[in-house]
Amino acid sequence: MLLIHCPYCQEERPELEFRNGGEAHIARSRDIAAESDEAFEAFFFIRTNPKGLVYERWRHIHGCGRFFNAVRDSVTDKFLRVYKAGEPKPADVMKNLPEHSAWENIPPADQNVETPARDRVSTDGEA
Amino acid sequence: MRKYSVFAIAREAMRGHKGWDQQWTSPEPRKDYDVIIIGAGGHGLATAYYLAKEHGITNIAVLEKGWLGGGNTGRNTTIIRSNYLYDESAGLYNHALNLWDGLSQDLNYNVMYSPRGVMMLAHNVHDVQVLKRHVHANRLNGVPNDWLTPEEAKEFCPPLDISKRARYPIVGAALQRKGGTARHDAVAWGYARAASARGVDIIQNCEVTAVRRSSNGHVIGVDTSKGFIGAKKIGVVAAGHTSVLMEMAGVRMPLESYPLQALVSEPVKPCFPCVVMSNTVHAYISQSDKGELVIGAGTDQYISYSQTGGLHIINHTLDAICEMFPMFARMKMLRSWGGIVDVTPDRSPILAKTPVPGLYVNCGWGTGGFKATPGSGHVFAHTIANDNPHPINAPFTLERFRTGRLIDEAAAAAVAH
Amino acid sequence: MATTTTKRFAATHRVAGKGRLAGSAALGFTFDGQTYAGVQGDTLASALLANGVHLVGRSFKYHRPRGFLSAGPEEPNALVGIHRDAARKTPNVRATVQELYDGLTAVSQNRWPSLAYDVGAVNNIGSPMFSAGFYYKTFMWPKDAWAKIYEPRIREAAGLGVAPERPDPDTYAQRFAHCDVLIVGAGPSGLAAALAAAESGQRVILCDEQPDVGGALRYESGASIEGQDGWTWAQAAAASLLARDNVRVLTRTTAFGYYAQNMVGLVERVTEHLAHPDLTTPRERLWQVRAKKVILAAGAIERHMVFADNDRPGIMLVSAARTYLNHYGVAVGRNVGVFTANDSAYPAAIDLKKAGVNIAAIVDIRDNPSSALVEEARSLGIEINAGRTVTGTDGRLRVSSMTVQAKSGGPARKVPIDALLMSSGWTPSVHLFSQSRGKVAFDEPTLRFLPGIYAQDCISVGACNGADSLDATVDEGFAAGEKAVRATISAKPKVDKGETWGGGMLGASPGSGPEQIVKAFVDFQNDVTAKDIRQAVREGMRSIEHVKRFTTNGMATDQGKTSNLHGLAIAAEVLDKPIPAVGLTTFRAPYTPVTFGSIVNHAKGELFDPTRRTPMHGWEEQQGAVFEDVGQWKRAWYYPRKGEDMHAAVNRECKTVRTSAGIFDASTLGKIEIVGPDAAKFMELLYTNPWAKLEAGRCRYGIMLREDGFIYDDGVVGRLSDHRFHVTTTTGGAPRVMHHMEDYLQTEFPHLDVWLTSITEQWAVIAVQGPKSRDILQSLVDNIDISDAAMPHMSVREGTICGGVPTRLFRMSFTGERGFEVNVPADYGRAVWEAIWEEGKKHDVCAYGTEAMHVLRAEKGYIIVGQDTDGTVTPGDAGLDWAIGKKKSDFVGIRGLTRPDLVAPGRRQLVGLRTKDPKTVLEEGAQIVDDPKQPIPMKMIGFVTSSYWSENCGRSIAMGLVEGGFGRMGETLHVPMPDGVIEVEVCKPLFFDEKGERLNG
Amino acid sequence: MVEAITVKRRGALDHRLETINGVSLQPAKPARRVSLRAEPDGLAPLSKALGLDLPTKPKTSALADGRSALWLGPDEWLVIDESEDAEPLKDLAEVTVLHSAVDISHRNVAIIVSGSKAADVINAGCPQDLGLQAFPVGACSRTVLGKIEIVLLRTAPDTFRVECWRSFADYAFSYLSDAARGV
Repeated sequence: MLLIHCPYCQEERPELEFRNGGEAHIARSRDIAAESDEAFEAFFFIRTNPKGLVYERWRHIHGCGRFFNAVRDSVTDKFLRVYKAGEPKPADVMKNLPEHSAWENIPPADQNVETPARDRVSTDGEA
Repeated sequence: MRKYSVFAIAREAMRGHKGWDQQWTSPEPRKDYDVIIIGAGGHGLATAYYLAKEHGITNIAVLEKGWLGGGNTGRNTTIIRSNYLYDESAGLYNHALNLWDGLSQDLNYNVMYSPRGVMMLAHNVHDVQVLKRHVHANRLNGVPNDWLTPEEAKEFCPPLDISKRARYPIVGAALQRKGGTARHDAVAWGYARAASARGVDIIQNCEVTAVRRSSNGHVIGVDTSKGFIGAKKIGVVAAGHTSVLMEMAGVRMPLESYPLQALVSEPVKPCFPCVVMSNTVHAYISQSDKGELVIGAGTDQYISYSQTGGLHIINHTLDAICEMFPMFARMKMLRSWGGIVDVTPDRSPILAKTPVPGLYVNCGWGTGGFKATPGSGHVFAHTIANDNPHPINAPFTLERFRTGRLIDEAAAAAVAH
Repeated sequence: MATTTTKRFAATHRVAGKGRLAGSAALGFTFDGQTYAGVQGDTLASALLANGVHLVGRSFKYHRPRGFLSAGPEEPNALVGIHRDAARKTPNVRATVQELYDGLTAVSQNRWPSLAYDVGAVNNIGSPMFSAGFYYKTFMWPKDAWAKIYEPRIREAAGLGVAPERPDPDTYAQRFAHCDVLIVGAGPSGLAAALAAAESGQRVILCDEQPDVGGALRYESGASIEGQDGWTWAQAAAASLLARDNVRVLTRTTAFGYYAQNMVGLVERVTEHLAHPDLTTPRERLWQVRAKKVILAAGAIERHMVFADNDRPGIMLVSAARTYLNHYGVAVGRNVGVFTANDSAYPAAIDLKKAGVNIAAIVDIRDNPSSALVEEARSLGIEINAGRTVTGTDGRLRVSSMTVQAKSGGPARKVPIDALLMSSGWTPSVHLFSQSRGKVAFDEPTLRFLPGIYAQDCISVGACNGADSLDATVDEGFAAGEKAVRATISAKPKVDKGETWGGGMLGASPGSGPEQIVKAFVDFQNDVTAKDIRQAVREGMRSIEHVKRFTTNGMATDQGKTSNLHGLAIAAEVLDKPIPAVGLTTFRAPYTPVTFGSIVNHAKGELFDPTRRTPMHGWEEQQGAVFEDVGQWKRAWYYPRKGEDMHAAVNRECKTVRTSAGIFDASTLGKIEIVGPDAAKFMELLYTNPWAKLEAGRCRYGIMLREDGFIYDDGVVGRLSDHRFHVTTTTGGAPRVMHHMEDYLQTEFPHLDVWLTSITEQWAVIAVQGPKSRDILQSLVDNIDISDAAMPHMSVREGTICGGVPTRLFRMSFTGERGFEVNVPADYGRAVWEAIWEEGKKHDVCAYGTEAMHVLRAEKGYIIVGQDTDGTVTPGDAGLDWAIGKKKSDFVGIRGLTRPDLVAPGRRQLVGLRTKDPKTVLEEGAQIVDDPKQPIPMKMIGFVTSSYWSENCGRSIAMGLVEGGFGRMGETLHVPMPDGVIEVEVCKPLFFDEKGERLNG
Repeated sequence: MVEAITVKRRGALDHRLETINGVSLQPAKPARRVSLRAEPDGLAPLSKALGLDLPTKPKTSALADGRSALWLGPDEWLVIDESEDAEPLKDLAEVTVLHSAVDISHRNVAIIVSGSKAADVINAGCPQDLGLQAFPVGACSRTVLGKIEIVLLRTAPDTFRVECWRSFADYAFSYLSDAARGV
């Protein structure tokens, strides 16, 4: 269960209170009736579905009820940024990340525990 | 290919099983191929096999970024059925079902196809309307699917609780007797062995990093972790990773990839004779040959490639299982895992040519791809070989999302795939 | 199964003065019907061993006799069934973990007729045939034989215990918990971490799967901390932690899963160790702990040696024998052999020797082992065979000898023994670390995988992080605890004396190499041998995942805790690749198996899913209503009177409504109050209909589409004032419609000044329908003029009823009759309903249920979204084009409606269907064809969406979606059923009061 | 006027009351409730009309002689008043500033959970951190309990008010009693 920072409640809340709203920043045309079939297909069906940074909508449906946007890494599921609905797509999400969250990778050294001196051949646990 | 048989085993037993050949070779890639299949899961390997067997194309490479059969093929709950509502779906899945029957002999590999019956439960008036609509449509499509009373259902599956105690009592069921299960690894390995024997190169640990196209737009090959590999035609059969690969060819897809979890219990003596699915209480369950209860959970609500999911999803699924089968509450979850399923807007697959000449795509199976493996590979091979779809997969185009000609089993039937 | 006897065996193998259970209460228990004695504090395993019992199970495939390998959760062999009563039977319980209680009843598994004489053991003789993956290569002829003959037999032979057959009567609980520091494992490092973290006053949770804290100190006789022996220190440390209110110490609690963002799943076994648990106390409790920081102090697990016939009862891990001796006071044998590749076997031999057990010999594959421990062993006169190996064992149901040989081969010597201890080294428990998505790294010199790159805010300390000595373990733990709370604490526990070990070997030991055809077990439970793994590689399995799946190595209930690394090493050897290049199989939750019930916890019985009842539910029950499930709601389906079946009741209800009146509970319909100056603008965008001109006090039937143009929901909407609408939705649609509206309001039309509030449950809704409806309400409304002139069809008024009860009174009809819907605040629903009922009785009204409601609306051709539409139907298809505002330039769905396929000819359209034989009632869902004689597969052109017997029409009526249906009026179509074809005529979906006069009749 | 009404009022939890493991569960009195929606900038007149300061800080509430206002969202408050003659809706009727006030007195039902283990009982189904630091007295939030939505208000260190929709009250009460048995 993810922990999601709600920009309106200004704290992290359990995923059970939220509903995902799919890809963000897909604007509905002001004159939708005039859209071409291709444009409508792109608007309603085509999705980026990236392996990496996902710009997505969430609604704090069992909390404040607000929709907001988040930037999440779809490989690690780490949230990099949340922002209110209507705010522009953040330019460089890798800059000034949210301050230390439970997802943060803290190198053992910073936790004042030495990694055993021997050099280790890194192996992916998910072989 | 050395034939498998009980006699072969006996012969090998004499010498400590040291004489078996490799089931498939692990060659280095050649410079170029007639066809490259991206993704060595069941669908991709089956495609290669039928290209070689039925279309005489053997200069094929199947590229796999991990190990063959390591994606959804090796992570699903192995349910096989074809009782779909629409003619298009029934045609596709029933084509597969007919191939399952006899696949072990065709591949000379025991895929353990076990037609133990797939039962879908109705818990209310709406379920009855929906399932009966299926039963009648299936009958006229030549897909036997019987309607059972609760008593008949319990007779077929004794663990069922048909009392009124249940929160959502069982009021009836649809049973496809030819539905059942198969051994997922054996399907991947059997196709790999048979394809390899026909000259197909299966290249594992070979990740595709780019799709190359000529000035006229036609595909010419792929860049991989093992270098450039040329190809006249490319078939993308990469399930959850389809969007990523198609993006490399400049094609944006109507797909979203979600984590899907499943779990097994500790092995117990035979206690569950068939496959049971309930859409209303959100659960499906069967028992494996090994004795484990195999239970499919739901998808998480967000896009993810992490192959992991939340505990609350498992939680929700086991609520349903123990509600339907309260005697299983003392059983233990032995192992849970996640896969990445690619879902289309109408929950039906895409098996088609693409706007890019020489590029073909087989994706969008959502949570239900395993059952289609032989049929999917068979018609996709036809599509690649002839640069034209087989009549069976002709409706499963990319264009349907523009025209609105969807094949929306979910909307029409609200039955879990 | 052996017959029960009452004879009590003496605890022949308890060693006086050893262990910590001296003076504990005596307990009786049975195993396979045989009665035994144990003591409080025993596990089932230690108690059986105290009675000299080693044979406890049979293996999965070959049904080989098996004993205890371990003294902990890694146990692959000693799985038993625990039977508390007929309903409380638990299969596959590890005897090494199950605490003993008085009267415990255990049975062995996977054997017939008995443990000692198991017919299944023929598999052992035939074992050369049953090589890895043999079943993929045979059982294929004839075609149907697999499912009919072979599979059932394989299934019978497979499986371990027997699944319970009765519903589980036990209860389970759950707790969401939050803490600053979660520490997994209460061994020395975990305790040290907890002591440090606790000082800060922050919230600390410390959990351990054992009944007591202490971890390896359970058997480490050499440890001394703060001047006390290790175990005593650990208990004191736990006591000091328990005394703090910022610390929670959970024993008998396994951390089984590490999920996203430091969510760790724990399962606490609350009553499994009790003889007579209080039935209201939960059996187990699931903890979902969200921790700011996690400290993993999970320890390490000892590996066995892989050699020929290393699986006989009596052959076990060194740490197990030592635990049984030093903690439980049980000697696992009287003449014990030892086979090791590292130092940790020596203290065990020394402890046993000092306890009076004869050590037949230590076989050490190292050429010149040298350490203080080795010397001490020598000085005690223990024979040490360095540079030698064990090439085999004898003994059918218990090991009787080991065969010792030089690694290079040569003369072999049989050494008689009654137990054999083995150790090939220690495997750090990186399971949870790996589950946290951390990347493990292979440490070449010590041949082990250790935590490498961290993915979450956690840290591994102690043995699971590769610390080999007790002081290193305590140091790491304490330091991590300090850092976790960002504080420096002075009182670090001082380690006076501790044991140190490392090293060892991976893979098959000398004498069980590729050249020998022997059964050297890697995975005991699944009967996977070294040669199975070599065969898998020879057959082309390159990835460790392939090897694992092909041989089933590591896939048993112990999930490879002792076997994974051996298997990996053997595969790597054959592949001639370094171990990390072959990879490590994925660690997945759960760490040890978790009871379904504890994951379900409270969500059973009435708490499986909420049951929603309307305010009038009680009255309906008293009237004998039969209810149907509609979503989570219970709705009155029909009200049978004495002697009536459903058919008769529904006929009567339908008739009554059209002759006098009926009252119907419509409370479950969704209701949304839309308030604000832009309310009408918002309605224009969310519904196809025009709303701007709808006057206050009037109602309109509205249709809502999804953006793709298909019908999403419908309902009657009343305009209470310029700025206030009362919207109704379908019962099932209420939540999603609300979400859908909020979505558009917040993200697409945020400029609109309007708010949405769900009022579904604020108002109880009583529909009064029929010619007498007005007469009935006339005398009840306080201050509303309900005459046709003042309140025409499709209008709404606010006022009071029944002497002051506020009401929103709708004049509307879902029956085609004159009708009203009385909305009153929910708590008054029942009283007002009863008042209407009393008044209605004067007019012979009836209460009618959802079935009659369905029939009545079908007689009028009113659709039910979700029954006559299915998510692929447009308003046009449903004959509702009139409800689309033609002048509107925008509403949700306006563009989807014009897509090529939605305007193409031949779409399925909703029509009426009259069976040629008026008595025949079609089946809902039945398919419609043009030509019934065509061969299968037939071309289906539509299906029946609604079908009923209509008493009012005196015939059956039906609606269906039919290709080009509007153009087929009068055509005869066919419905092929299993027992014959039914002829139907296509007609308008309107079967009663075609002119619609009765709305005001 | 409440007094004027002659017909019997029936609550969803009439006659349910339990004390288990020192935790008491009891239905709250009938109350007047208003779902109030407004733009944060127009709060002054609304606060004045209600006789309390509408809170603007997330997860907080305001209390003034028997009437409380719970912050549920940036533009949403739940006003609860248990006093007999209170008419919060009427109090708001004259306010002209842009807002929406909807009567939900009967939509919600409240259960008072009190006792030293009250937080543990609620945490059996509610995933929020109910430690006194994270969720102090006066804190309130819409959240979940098992499979339903609730509004939670901490009225004292050992006392919570659990609000849910009427038809979910049975479930909520049963869930809390089952949880109380399990702590």
